[in-house]
Order: sequence, then C-alpha cells, then structure tokens
Amino acid sequence: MKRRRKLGRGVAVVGVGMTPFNVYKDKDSKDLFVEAFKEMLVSVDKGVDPKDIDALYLGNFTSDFFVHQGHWGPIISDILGLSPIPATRTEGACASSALAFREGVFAVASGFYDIVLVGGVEEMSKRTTEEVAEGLGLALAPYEMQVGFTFPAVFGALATAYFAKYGASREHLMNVTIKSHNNAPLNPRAQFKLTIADLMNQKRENAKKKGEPLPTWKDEKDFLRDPKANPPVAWPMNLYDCCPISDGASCALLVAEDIARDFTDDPLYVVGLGQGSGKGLHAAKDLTCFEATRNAAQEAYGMSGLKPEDIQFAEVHDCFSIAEIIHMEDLGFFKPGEAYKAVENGLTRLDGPIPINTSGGLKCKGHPVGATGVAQLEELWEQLRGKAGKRQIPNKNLRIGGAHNLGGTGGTCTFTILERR
Amino acid sequence: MKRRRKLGRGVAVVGVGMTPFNVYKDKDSKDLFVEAFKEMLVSVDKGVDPKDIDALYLGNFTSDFFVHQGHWGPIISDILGLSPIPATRTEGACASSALAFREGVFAVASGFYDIVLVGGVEEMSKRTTEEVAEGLGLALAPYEMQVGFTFPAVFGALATAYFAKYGASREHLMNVTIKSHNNAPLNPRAQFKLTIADLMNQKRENAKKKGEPLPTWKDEKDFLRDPKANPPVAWPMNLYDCCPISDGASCALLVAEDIARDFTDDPLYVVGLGQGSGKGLHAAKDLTCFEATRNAAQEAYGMSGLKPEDIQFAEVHDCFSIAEIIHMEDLGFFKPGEAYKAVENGLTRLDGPIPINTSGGLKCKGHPVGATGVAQLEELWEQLRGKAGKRQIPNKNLRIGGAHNLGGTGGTCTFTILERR
Amino acid sequence: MENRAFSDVSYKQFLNEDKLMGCKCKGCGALYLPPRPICIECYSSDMEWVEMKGKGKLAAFTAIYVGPPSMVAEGFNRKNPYCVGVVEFEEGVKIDARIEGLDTKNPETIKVGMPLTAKFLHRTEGENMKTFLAFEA
Amino acid sequence: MENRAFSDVSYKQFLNEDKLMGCKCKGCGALYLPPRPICIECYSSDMEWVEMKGKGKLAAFTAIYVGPPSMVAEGFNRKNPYCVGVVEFEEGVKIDARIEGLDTKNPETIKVGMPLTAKFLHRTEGENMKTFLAFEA
Ligand SMILES: [Zn+2]
Ligand SMILES: [Zn+2]
Repeated sequence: MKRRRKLGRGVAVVGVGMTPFNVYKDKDSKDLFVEAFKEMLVSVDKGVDPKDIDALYLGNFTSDFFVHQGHWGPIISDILGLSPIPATRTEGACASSALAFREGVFAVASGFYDIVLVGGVEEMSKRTTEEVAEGLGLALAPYEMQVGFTFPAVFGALATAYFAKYGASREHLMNVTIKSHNNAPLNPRAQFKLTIADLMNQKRENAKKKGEPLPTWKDEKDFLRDPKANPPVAWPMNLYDCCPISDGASCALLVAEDIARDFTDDPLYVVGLGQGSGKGLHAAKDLTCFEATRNAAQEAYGMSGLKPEDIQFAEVHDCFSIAEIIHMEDLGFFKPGEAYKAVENGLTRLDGPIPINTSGGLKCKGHPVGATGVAQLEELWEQLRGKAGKRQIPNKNLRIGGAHNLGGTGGTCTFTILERR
Repeated sequence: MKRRRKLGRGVAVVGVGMTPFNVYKDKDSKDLFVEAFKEMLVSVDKGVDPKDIDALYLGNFTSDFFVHQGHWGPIISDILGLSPIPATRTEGACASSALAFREGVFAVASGFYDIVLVGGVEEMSKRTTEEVAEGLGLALAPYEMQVGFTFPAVFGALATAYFAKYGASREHLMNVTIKSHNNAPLNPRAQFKLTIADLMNQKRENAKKKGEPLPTWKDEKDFLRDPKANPPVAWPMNLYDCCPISDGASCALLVAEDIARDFTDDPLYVVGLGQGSGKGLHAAKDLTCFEATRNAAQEAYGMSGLKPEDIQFAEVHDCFSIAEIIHMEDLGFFKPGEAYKAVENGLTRLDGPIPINTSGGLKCKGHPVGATGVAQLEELWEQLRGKAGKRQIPNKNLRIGGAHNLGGTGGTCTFTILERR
Repeated sequence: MENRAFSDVSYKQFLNEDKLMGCKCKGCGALYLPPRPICIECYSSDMEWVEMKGKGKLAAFTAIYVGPPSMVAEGFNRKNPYCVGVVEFEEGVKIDARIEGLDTKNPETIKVGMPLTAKFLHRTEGENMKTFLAFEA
Repeated sequence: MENRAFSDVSYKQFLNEDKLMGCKCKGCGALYLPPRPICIECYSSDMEWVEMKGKGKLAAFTAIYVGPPSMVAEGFNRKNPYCVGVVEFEEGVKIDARIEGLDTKNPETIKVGMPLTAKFLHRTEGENMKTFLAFEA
C-alpha cells in the first residue's frame, strides 16, 4: 500500500511565456525559445533577474531526428545566457515538457533549488509530412510501428474499440472538432483561428471565385462528413480529427512557495502532480482507456486531496478527437462511455460546466510536441488569472484548473493541477 | 548570492546492477536493461518488492537515431513489469543516466516518492562506426558539426590547447591509457581486459604465427607511438586515446534515507550532487577546462561540505585520454596544468593516493553512452562496500568516492559524491 | 526451443520458422505474446514457451489512407488503403498486426469482433529473412 | 542589415554574402560571434551588427583522419586528413572553422597561435547556396 504523495516544500508558478504556435520558416528552436523566455520575463509581476535562475529543464521530443541535433539542454541554457547552470532535457514523446515541468517541481520541492525555468520546444514544419509521421512514429510502442501503425492509426483503432463498446460514432467525434474550432478564434496564439463555419464560408467563397460548383453542405457536420473536405487519414480519424504540424516554444518559472510573493502577489500553486506509463495497444487490458492517464489522475488527486468534480476546467491532450473523449473519462470528469454524450450536450464548451481546451486544444492551437505540456499550463495561467480575454471562462470564482498531457500511444501521461488562492 | 544547496530529505543508494559492457549482437536494449535490473534486485541485501518501486528514470542518448525508437521510459517500465508507474527519460548525451540518477534523487528528496529506480541503457554496436560517429555527433555543439568536427576531434583540439598552455604532450596522455589498461583486467565487467603489455604480447604472437617480422617496440609507450599499432583518429587523439563502441545497461535503487535500513544495513548516502552546462568550444572562455564540470563540482562540494582532498577515489569521464586530465583539474583533484604530471607520477593508480577510474574507465570498461553515468556509481558501490575484488583500492578506511560524467563537448557535466557511513 | 531467451530476437526467429510463440509464467500461469522475460503479474522469471493456435478476433482496427514511407513503397496510398489492428487470440492475449482481405475502401463494413486467422508474411531483406505476422478474415 | 534578427539564419545569410557578421551589446559592449539575441553578460537584447575583419590566430586544432560520411564524400580519409580548429579573432571572439593549407599529414608542424585569415567556401546544395567559413594560414 503506497502512501499519499506529498511535496516536502510547496512550489508555485510565477511566470509563463510562449510563442504563438505556427509554422516558422525563418526561426529555429533557439529563436523560438528565446521568444518564449522573453515573454516569461515580462510576465513575472515583480520581475526576475535571469542570474537568479538555478536550473533549466527542457522538454523536446524529435530534434535528434528532425534537426539532427541532440543535447538541447545546454544549447538553450547557453542562448538564454544561463550557462553554466544545470540544463536537463526530458523526453516523453509529446509529453516531454510536462515532464520538464514535473522535474522542475521536484528540484524545487527537494530544497536543492529555489528558482527553476522549465519549458519545451519543437521545430517540425521544416520537414515533409511523411518525415514528420516517421519522426513521431519513434514514440509508437515497439510492435506498432513494425506492422504499419501510424499515430493517427493508433487513435483510429482506439476509436473503433470505443465505438464498439459504447455505441459512439464519427458523428460524436465531430462535436469535439467543432468545439475546438469554436474556441480557437478567441485565442490570439492559436495556429488555426477559424471556426468550422468560417472554413465552410471560405471554401464557398473560393469556389465562387473559381467559378466552380458551390458546395452544398447543410451544416458543420455535413462538411465534416464530406470526404473531399475532410478526407480519411486513418479511418475513423479524418483530417479534422487530427492536430496540425507546428513549431513553437513555451516556458514557465517555478519558485519555492516560501519565496513566491517576492515575484508576484498572485502566484499559482502546484497542488496536484501526476504521471503514469502505459504498455502500448497489444498489452493494454482495455482498449477504451489509458492506464497511464488513470495513474496520473490518481497521483494528482491523491496529492491535492481534490476530486474530479473540483476541477473547474482543463486542457486535455486532444492530438486526435477520440483522445479528448477517452482522457476525459480517465481523468474522472465523466464516467466511462459517457464523455462523448457530454460533449454532444455541450458540457465541455467554453460556457459549459467544465470547459475543456479553451485554448483551442492541440487541434487548433497547434501541437509543437515538446512545447505542448507547458503551453497547456500557460492556458491555465491565463484563465486562472482572468487574462484569457475573449475566451475567458465565464465563472467568477475560477480557482482550480487541470492540464493533461499525453506522449506516444499512452506511454506517458501526466496530469497537473494548479490553484489560484 | 546563491544559498548553499541542500536536500530537504536525504537519499541513499541501496542496490545497483549492470550488464558487463560489451558487444551484444543478440540482445536489444530491453534485454540488457532486464539483466541489469535482475542483478540490482539481488544486490539489495534485505530485498525489494518490485511492486513497491514508485517511479523510473531512464537515461538514453541515441536510440531515436540508432534503433529508430524513442520514448524509452515506458518501454522499460513495461518490460520490467513496473507500469503504470511514471517513467521518465532524461537525455544529456553521454551523461544521460547521471541525469536520471539526479532526477531520481530529487524525486525522493522532494518527499513525493520513497523508492525510485534509475538507470541507463545504450545499444550501439549494431551500427557501423560511421553511423555511430554521426549519431554521437548529434551532441556536438551546433557550430562544431557544421565545420566537420567529430567527437575525437573536439578532444583532439582541446588537447592541443592544453599542450600549448601547459607544455604537456602525447607522451603524457599515454600514461592515462596505460593506467586504464592496467585496471581493466581486474574488472570482470570490462569490455577490454588486456593491459597494453598484454596487447603487445598478443600482437607479437600473432606476427610469429603468421611468419611476419616481429614488432620491435621497446616498451608500452613505444607501442603507443607506433602509428601502425595506434593510428591517429583526430590527432593528437589516436586509437588508444579513445573509448570503444559498447552496449550495456546499468541501474540503481534509490530510497529515502529514513527507510534505507529497511533495505540494507550498509546503504550509501548521496552527499554531493552537482551539474553544470557549457557552451561549446567557440564560446568557451578557456579551452583548457570545462566550465560545466567546474559548476558541477562547486554544487556537489557545496552540498556536501567536502573539499576535493576529501574525495578518496573517483570515476572520471575519460571518453578520451585528455578528458580525464582536464576533468581532474576541474574537479579540484589537481591544480590547472598539474594533472598530467600527477598521472605521470602514478598518483592516480589503483595503489596511488587518489585512484582514478579503477573500473578501467570508459576507455577499457566500455562506454554504452546512456548507461555510463549510473555504471560509474556502480563502481563506487563496489569499492565503498569492499566488493571490488582484485581491483579493490588498498585503503582500509574507504568512505567517500566521486563520479564525474560528461555529455557532449562539455555541454552537460555532473559530479556525484557517495558516502559510506 | 527451450534454450532460447524470452526476447524479441527469439520471437522473430520463431516467426521466421512460421511459429507464433508466446510464453507462460510457471509461477502464476500468465500468458504473454510477444514473450516477456519477467512476469508482470508475479515478477517470476521462470517462463515456458507456448505456441499460439493463431485463431482470434478483431479487437480494434483502422484503415490507413496516409502511410509511412515503407508502406507507400509497398503500394499503399489514398486509393489503396491498408488495414492494421489489434487482434485478440482465443488464448486471451492480443497482438498488433496487419489485417488482410478486408474492404479497406469501405471501412464501415469492417467490424470489431470479426474472426481472423494468423498467417506469416516472409520478406527477404538483404541476406536476412524477416517475417511479419498478418491476419486474414 | 539593421532589421535582420540576431540569429543563425541571419548569420548564414551574411556568410552567403561574404560577410562575417557578429553582434555587439549596446548595453555593455560585449561582442558575439555568431550573433546572440540576448547578451550573456548583462541580459540586454539591444544589439548591433559588427562586421569582423577576418584576421585571427589558431587557438586549438586537430587533424581528422576518420571523418563523418559528409567529409569522406569530399575525399578526406586516413591518407588525406583535414584540419578543423577554433580560431580567435583579433576582435577577441572565437569561432569553429575548417582550416586549410596546412600539412595535415604532419600535424606536429601545426602550431597553436599561428596567424590565419578567414575565407568563404560557397557550395550549392539543391537550389540553395550554403557558405562555410574557413581559414587559411
Ligand atoms: Zn507470473
Ligand atoms: Zn551586454
């Protein structure tokens, strides 16, 4: 029987920064991280002297493969002027920077450091789609790649298992896509800022200009059903079920709770921290859940003493539409087999009882894989501090948010709970 | 002014395991790590139930590139039967598993976990020498690879700067090689178990058998001077200045100090922990030292309250002969410009006042890069507990040992001090 | 057979011999495919080889329209999608595999739960034979 | 020129134009090559471009007998080793570079401290020009 997890010393987030997620042809990983870092410096209400930063944790997944450069910890500490402080890279596929965040928390909680910079970066758009697919495929479980699985294919397969068990269908996944696209235009840092309705209008206008026959879509689902507009990638994952290829960087400044007020009068406290590992499809006991997410949730709820119903909003790793649905169940927001109905009923909309992916999610905000985990926390920061602008959650008493990050085919999952006091 | 670093909760090593380092054509990374893990389980005097392990930290550098498989944390936690516990990969080039060790220490010291498995693995020998060179080159600083530097070349260049500043020469480097080769035959896990004298005899015997003219080397240095026996790789780094290509795995079990005696009556305590980052050759202020190692030493001495003269023996990252010399100066064992004389005078021999690389070092024990950091700690474990057999240091009061691990061209360096009480 | 390590290397050697070999924990009876060196239920390392009969049913699947370079080289693309899935054997273990003989252009017709039979696809790569496990309806 | 970002992209563009451009911190005067977006002495981001004169001396070097595939393709090998090193400019900054015109088969003849002059090696890769910085004695 394992004891309840607790940190010996509390840790707070006192600053965050990120680049808009996008395609950056003239910027490399260093340029992107510098941009996020500068934004973070500005975000610290009472300021921070870079000389006082004790250590750096950096999440990155694919740079060895895509940029033919590994060992990014010291490259980033150097470009920021932080060398010779310790600089450690963590890799957990698309959860790499959530791991960096977690190690930063441990480093401060251990008492060894007081002020730690954590973040992530990924530079993907300079590769072809096939190269990106191959690179991301490095995070598939060993037997999956060998038989021809791709990432969309893994989630496609999970979707068929979920459909068969719970009676859901592609129509239900479309609700996830439509919701993400509704939130994204409200986020200035999102890669895709159009709703599905906007996209339909845009395509109608284009057809008109070219003198082509006008599309006859009745509504958004009709558009998403059209295989010309939304072609299959790995059925039932079609184009609009999948997140894009993105570049970007994100970072956050962590400090010990006892000194947090030296940096801001409004710190966010790390109240829940959870992580888990999974086995890949063939060894999973149940193909309609992620044991790694369940373990992460159990750790984070255990540490915080909170229950799923205490989480007021969350960023949930939606690399593919089905992922958002399954993870919301694993995190306890909805019972198994109920999340797809909850989305259908609008419960996860910006104005619903538990808004999910107010940022637009990976689907629309973008997914520079190593940067995603900390960027999710940046969304919690903006929402909890009431700075989310047009996408601010209309809850006057917003206090507790969660961020769930996944790597691989469920190999690494994390859940982090931040609280504003 | 930064405060002195301290852990809020002490951490002890209560078990270690490693594969012999070698070329394994029929074993993959999973097989190797399982072997190290089983040895670790046996090493825990009072036993450990794998179910009680809270988390895994795994160091690995090149598998994305060499084995086309990333995301090794969950692969290893799965094969050991540890899933769904958190499994985090750290990457700091050839210091990857020293980083895993450090994160394991922080995770326990933070109070979050009690029992953490840390380790490293690397599978290199299935690639050609050119592929290995290219893969390791991913850890060179960005501008180095572009102009044609290789790893031996970086250390060759540092050697020329050191020679010019301090009057050392290749002859002095040969002393390092000869010493490592003298220690290795005493280590059953070493990849190369022959002294230079053994090698010379072997080559003489071969020549005799083939009816070729007998080599006329006068002594070991004469052999090492012979460009046919010891050809240049990146002058002044010749073949015998360089560590080999190896496969292997290593692991250690870390527990909170307050429960260490549940596992053994003879735990080793983590008294010093240090890490630093460097900038690459072009931005280094001084080409005859590593600022990352100096920072690591400062952190570790600061935490422990120890001085260099308190370190009774050490494993020092000797990927190339010159590296051992420079690092010994950075760690404070000798003054700048003095280490090469110390080696010449036998001070670092097994029976000298500060034995260095009693294991045979990376040069002879082997260097499966991601496994090296924790394997160095395994050598400290054997020496401190008096289990090093024929290579046991003849010091009746052995209490404090250090392990120094380097990644890249000085990008990441760590220094860890273990104490037996 | 008894002396082979419970590893991926052995598993692949067996596939080359048209044998689908898993292993069974002598401690608790848990069955594993591919073989495991350590039982994840009871941590025993005492394993024995078990040959699978090769009969199972589809647990999850997908029809892939955009494949990796290696599958594109085999002639698969938007107009010729391929199917991969997870198959659950009668013995209770699951495996990832290529699924053949299905109407991949109409994936709605493919059903979770369909019965399938294993087969071995041999390929020569350089001097080495490499065998892929596949299934057909 | 003033509007280019202080980045590797700009640095490489300048090399294509036969210009060796570093940058200087307007806050504290620190000089950087390649350019940096943040001063590592005073953390200012206020930089200006500075062209380097291209004169320096050898700070460290090596003669490479076993090179990576790309250098082997250029004809370098055990019989034809190539030299790379670190060069310190008169302005005080250092750079990694290829060093040409030295007797690489007799590296004992090459001396730290030797004066060197920068030159630009242009290569066409696909549609793009790529320029390498080199030095010669
Ligand atoms: Zn068992
Ligand atoms: Zn300045």
